Amino acid sequence: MSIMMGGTLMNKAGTSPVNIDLSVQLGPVKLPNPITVASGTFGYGTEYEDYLEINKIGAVIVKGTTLEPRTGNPPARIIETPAGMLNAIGLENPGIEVFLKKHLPHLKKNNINVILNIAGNCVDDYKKICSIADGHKEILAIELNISCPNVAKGGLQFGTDPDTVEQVVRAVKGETSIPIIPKLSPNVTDIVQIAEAAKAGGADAVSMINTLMGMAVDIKNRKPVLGNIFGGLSGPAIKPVALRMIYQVYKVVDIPILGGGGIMTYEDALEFIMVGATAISVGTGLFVNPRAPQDIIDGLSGYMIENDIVSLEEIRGAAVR
Amino acid sequence: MSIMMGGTLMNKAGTSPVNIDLSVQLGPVKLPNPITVASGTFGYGTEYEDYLEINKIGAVIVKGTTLEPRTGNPPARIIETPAGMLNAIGLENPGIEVFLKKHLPHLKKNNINVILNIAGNCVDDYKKICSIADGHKEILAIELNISCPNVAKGGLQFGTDPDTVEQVVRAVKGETSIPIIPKLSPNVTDIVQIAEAAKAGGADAVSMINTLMGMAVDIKNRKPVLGNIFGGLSGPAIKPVALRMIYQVYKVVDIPILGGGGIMTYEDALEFIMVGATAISVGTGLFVNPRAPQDIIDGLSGYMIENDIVSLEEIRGAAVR
Amino acid sequence: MPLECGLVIEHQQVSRDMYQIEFISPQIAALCEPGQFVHVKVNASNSPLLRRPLSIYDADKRLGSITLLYKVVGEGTKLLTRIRTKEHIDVMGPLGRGFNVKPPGKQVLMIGGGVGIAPLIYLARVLTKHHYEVKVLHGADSRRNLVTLEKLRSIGAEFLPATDDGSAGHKGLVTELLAKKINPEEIDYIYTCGPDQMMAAVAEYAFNYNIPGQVSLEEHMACGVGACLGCARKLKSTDEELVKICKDGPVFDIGGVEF
Amino acid sequence: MPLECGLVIEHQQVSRDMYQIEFISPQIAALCEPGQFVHVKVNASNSPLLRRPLSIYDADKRLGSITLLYKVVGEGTKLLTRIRTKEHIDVMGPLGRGFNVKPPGKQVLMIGGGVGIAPLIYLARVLTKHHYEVKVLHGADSRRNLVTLEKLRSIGAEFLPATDDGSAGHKGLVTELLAKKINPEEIDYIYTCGPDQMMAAVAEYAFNYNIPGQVSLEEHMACGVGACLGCARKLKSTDEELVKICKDGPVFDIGGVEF
Ligand SMILES: Cc1cc2nc3c(=O)[nH]c(=O)nc-3n(C[C@H](O)[C@H](O)[C@H](O)COP(=O)(O)OP(=O)(O)OC[C@H]3O[C@@H](n4cnc5c(N)ncnc54)[C@H](O)[C@@H]3O)c2cc1C
Ligand SMILES: Cc1cc2nc3c(=O)[nH]c(=O)nc-3n(C[C@H](O)[C@H](O)[C@H](O)COP(=O)(O)OP(=O)(O)OC[C@H]3O[C@@H](n4cnc5c(N)ncnc54)[C@H](O)[C@@H]3O)c2cc1C
Ligand SMILES: Cc1cc2nc3c(=O)[nH]c(=O)nc-3n(C[C@H](O)[C@H](O)[C@H](O)COP(=O)(O)O)c2cc1C
Ligand SMILES: Cc1cc2nc3c(=O)[nH]c(=O)nc-3n(C[C@H](O)[C@H](O)[C@H](O)COP(=O)(O)O)c2cc1C
Ligand code: FES
Ligand code: FES
Repeated sequence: MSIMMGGTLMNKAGTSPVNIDLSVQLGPVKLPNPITVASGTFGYGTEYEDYLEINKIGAVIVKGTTLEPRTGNPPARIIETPAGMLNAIGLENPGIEVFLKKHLPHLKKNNINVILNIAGNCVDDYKKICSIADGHKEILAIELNISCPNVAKGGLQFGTDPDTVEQVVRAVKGETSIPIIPKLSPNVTDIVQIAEAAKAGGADAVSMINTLMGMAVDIKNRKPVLGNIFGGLSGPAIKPVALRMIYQVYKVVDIPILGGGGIMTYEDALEFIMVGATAISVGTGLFVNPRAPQDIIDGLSGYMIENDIVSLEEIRGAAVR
Repeated sequence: MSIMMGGTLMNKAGTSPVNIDLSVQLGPVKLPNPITVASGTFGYGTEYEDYLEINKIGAVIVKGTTLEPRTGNPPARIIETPAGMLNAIGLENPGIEVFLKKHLPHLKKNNINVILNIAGNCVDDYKKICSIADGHKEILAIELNISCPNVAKGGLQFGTDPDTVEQVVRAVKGETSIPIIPKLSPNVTDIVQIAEAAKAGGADAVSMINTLMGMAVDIKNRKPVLGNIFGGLSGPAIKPVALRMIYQVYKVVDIPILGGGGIMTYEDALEFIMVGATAISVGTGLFVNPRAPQDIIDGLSGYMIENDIVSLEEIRGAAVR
Repeated sequence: MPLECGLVIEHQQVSRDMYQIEFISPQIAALCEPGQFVHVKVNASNSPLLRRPLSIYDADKRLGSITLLYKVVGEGTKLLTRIRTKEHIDVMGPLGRGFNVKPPGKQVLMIGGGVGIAPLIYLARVLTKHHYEVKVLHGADSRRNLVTLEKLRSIGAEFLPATDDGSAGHKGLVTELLAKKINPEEIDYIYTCGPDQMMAAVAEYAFNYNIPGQVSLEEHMACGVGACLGCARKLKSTDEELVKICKDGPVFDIGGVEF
Repeated sequence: MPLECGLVIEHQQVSRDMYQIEFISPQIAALCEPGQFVHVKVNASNSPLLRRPLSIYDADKRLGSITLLYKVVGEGTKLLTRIRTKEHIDVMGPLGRGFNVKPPGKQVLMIGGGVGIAPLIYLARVLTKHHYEVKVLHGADSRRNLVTLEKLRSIGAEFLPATDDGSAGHKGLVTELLAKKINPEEIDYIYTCGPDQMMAAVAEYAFNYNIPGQVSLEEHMACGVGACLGCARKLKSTDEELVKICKDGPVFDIGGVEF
């Protein structure tokens, strides 16, 4: 780590520190730092107010929002697994109108960078939500959840077929000038093909990865633990898969990547940046350490100072060959 | 757990215990108990002789064997990950001829149930190995590794495309009367489709899951940790994914399943049986507890006695609805 | 709510599988109310990953300390036993909505099942201080697990145990004890925490005798702060939307819960 | 090789980040030889998952005990520090092929870098017992980490330290000490264990003066018994096939290793 000397951080050589710049450019979206909080793990930003200065986070990706309100799946909705957890929340949310009227103004009042995450049952849903959201320039970008494994209709279908991915991205691009970031499902044979389709459809960046589809069995009752049977696996357990997929996409597809999956520490964040992520997201990690986003920002800053790195551009994709 | 009373295990009610039968019928293959050790984690059976009575294990699935000897991938070949590990051994093995001449006789002398695991670069390789192995009636079954993610040629291609899966299975069925168990890759969009293809090709059972493809980054050196860049993720981390895929296949495809992925304890084994596995395999679990196969056999026996279960048939698939 | 590294000043085994841990956590102690819980990281590793919710068993606002009473049931609680005095424990809290500490009337009844007794102890302390008459019924498997006796005595609450094996108090269910020993006329308010089955019986009792009260519920949790929507449960009152135990509870009106 | 639950009889911090742990493990102690290692499960949870290889630092065959000397470098070794005396430690071993305990000649030199000194101590004990004259050079960052001094004294080996900060012995690299203080004519056999760079220098020295010897190598391990083929490394001798450190080593001929 970097050394504190008379109040200033010093680099390894002990010479005067560089002026680090944590800001990143995720396609058309400029973020003050690369740390975002993942959709569905941070509510609408108020729940963690006691633990974080939320406007210091690169961006808050709000929970998955649909056209109409949804009540979500029956319990049990979560279960811990080795170094991870399964969730089957089922997109419980108040709908896009309530979000825009109630939550967005609160977020903006507090100077929070907002990325809206949306989900739908069909292309038309996505289009409608985007056209409703359009004009709200306070929304930095729209993350398109085409990969939620929990909803019977929509969900997996969109994220696993390249043609549909291209089609839905193109459709929403026609509805709004807000940058579009499709969130890719890892439950596919060829992630590169999907990323290429997203790009072809006009995506401004891609977000990856969403959860791996999994399940757990309650051996006492001899039935699935989750009310929904299947759930999404997140947390450190999936980090190796996330890194691999980002590596594959970064190597071949020329599109900025918002990377995540199991990030807990700044060292994890560095792994993601070195395989090509421009920004990163913390999800499950928040449940363990609600201060993780700030800790990661601080850790990255220290790392950059210590290693004389001015901009993360210098190490982005460094491990990809 | 069951209670010991005067030397006999008792069931919950304290009445006299049932006569449990651990044997299972994996398609045409009868095993004395459902516990196997996974390919590549148990060598050719000699390495664990100090820890286990190896002929008590349902079957030993020997390490991946190819037509010609292979030296495998450059180091580093393994790295620990949260609740799992990545391996990129690259199928180091002495080739089928040496296996048949040197290892098989030793295994049979010790009354060990042997399942041969094979891998190839092309359909022809698989055919040749099978025709060489044919006639060796000591081989209970051949597990067809069509899912190894570590070898540039062969590997992923076979396991991810349904047509190729069907073709390779049909091809090897023509070469040998030894039962064929294709080992499915989890790195696919639709595992059910692959299992159906395997069945259509004439598979006697399917083995699932092989490792998830993943990677890790050495942030000090800014490069991938593994010499092969990508490796296979195994261990408890992947258990939720394995259970989900087995559930999906069991529900739809009428074929016996040899299940595995992250099994460490008999409780884990029960989860796999309850989503439909006929037999199960322990791989990475061995590295943590070399006595795991015996511990699982004992645990299952105790569970059956305690719950008045005569045959595992009674709970197989119990959680699938 | 604070996230604190509490200095452990006492950690002892109080019965075969129950432990009591006290740590200095001035911010949490200053804010906490009976019925609230803390969210505890039991170890520094990735497995088990999630925090564990544990009720505030007692709090000393002067000293700035929190005490928890927990039962070892799985890997997480087992690992928790390994934290030693003078080490630190990573806790978030106080979380959730606690009990009504200004119940109507004067005479309150608390019914705890197993380790469900935990949140009732701090509640009993606060209510006796506010001059309520507190009766506590506690159901346990055996006398060894009636670990709160001393505390309740010092608090000045009346204590009536029931044990499965009859080693202390009534032999049998605590709800039988309730039916046998308690005059519903003399009870103004009921609090209960324990297994769902027991709470269901208590809720029925409260309904039959028209006594108001509260229950404390449990559900698996991830965030503990209402962000993940994981700890959902259906109440009678809510039409569709599920309540979140961590944020809307864990304490709910006794009449509103579906068991 | 046995899998034992060893009773820990001593576990102490011997410097800022070095610990020494002794446990009763009669089966392993009965079989072990210098240079072999044990494979240790540092915790009961799934993370960290794999065992950790640690050299046998000392063994008392009469008492049936094994002693390890380890440096805290990551999560696993950190968790290991939490095992207390009277608790048990889950170990497999002894594993691997140890040092040649019948080297030619009479005068042997051991060169350890950092915690690489560990396997050399038990070796020194055995060789002095067999009447070899043993000289041990140890390179450490500072005097605090020269933790084997007492043991070597009691064993009767000559000890020459080098420290980065000059707080004891030669200030600088242990390989400088080697060049300065050792007369190669007087050395019949060399053993070395430590960072690759150091061992590479020692191997060059051995080559230049034509002294036979052995090195102990490290590689990440999963099984520890030769089953997973994970701990592979290329030697000069092997054309194509890679050796497995856990089974073919960890000790190899000093001339055969590619650094
Ligand atoms: C608001 C609240 C207050 C609680 N107060 C106490 C208390 O004061 N004393 C006490 O002993 N126990 C209390 N519990 C229960 C306690 O949280 C569980 O016993 C504990 O989480 C079990 O963890 P484990 O790792 O030992 O068990 P495991 O079964 O291995 O845990 C696996 C997962 O299930 C969750 N889990 C298991 N049982 C429960 C449960 N009953 N409730 C919620 N999550 C569970 C764990 O948190 C973990 O995520 C409380 C639960 C809640 C929700
Ligand atoms: C044969 C052999 C003997 C050893 N003897 C000793 C000894 O006596 N004393 C001692 O302090 N250390 C010894 N080591 C090194 C020791 O195994 C590692 O320091 C330890 O595994 C680190 O674990 P960790 O969880 O603290 O570190 P982490 O870096 O968190 O471990 C992550 C993973 O990398 C592996 N790993 C990390 N460093 C090494 C390493 N140097 N060698 C092998 N695997 C590593 C771990 O086992 C684990 O799988 C020996 C290694 C080998 C191969
Ligand atoms: C409780 C929970 C709820 C989630 N809800 C959503 C959601 O509504 N929309 C979405 O796109 N992703 C959702 N996710 C996925 C996360 O945003 C993230 O992509 C995933 O958890 C992997 O990152 P992590 O390992 O850091 O959590 C959810 C994840 C969790 C754990
Ligand atoms: C070190 C190692 C080597 C492996 N080699 C092979 C192999 O040669 N052929 C094969 O089909 N699977 C191989 N596998 C995959 C395992 O057989 C098993 O399918 C996988 O590890 C998942 O199970 P587990 O979590 O119990 O280990 C290997 C796994 C490991 C960890
Ligand atoms: S635990 Fe996350 S909402 Fe309750
Ligand atoms: S660690 Fe498995 S072969 Fe060496």
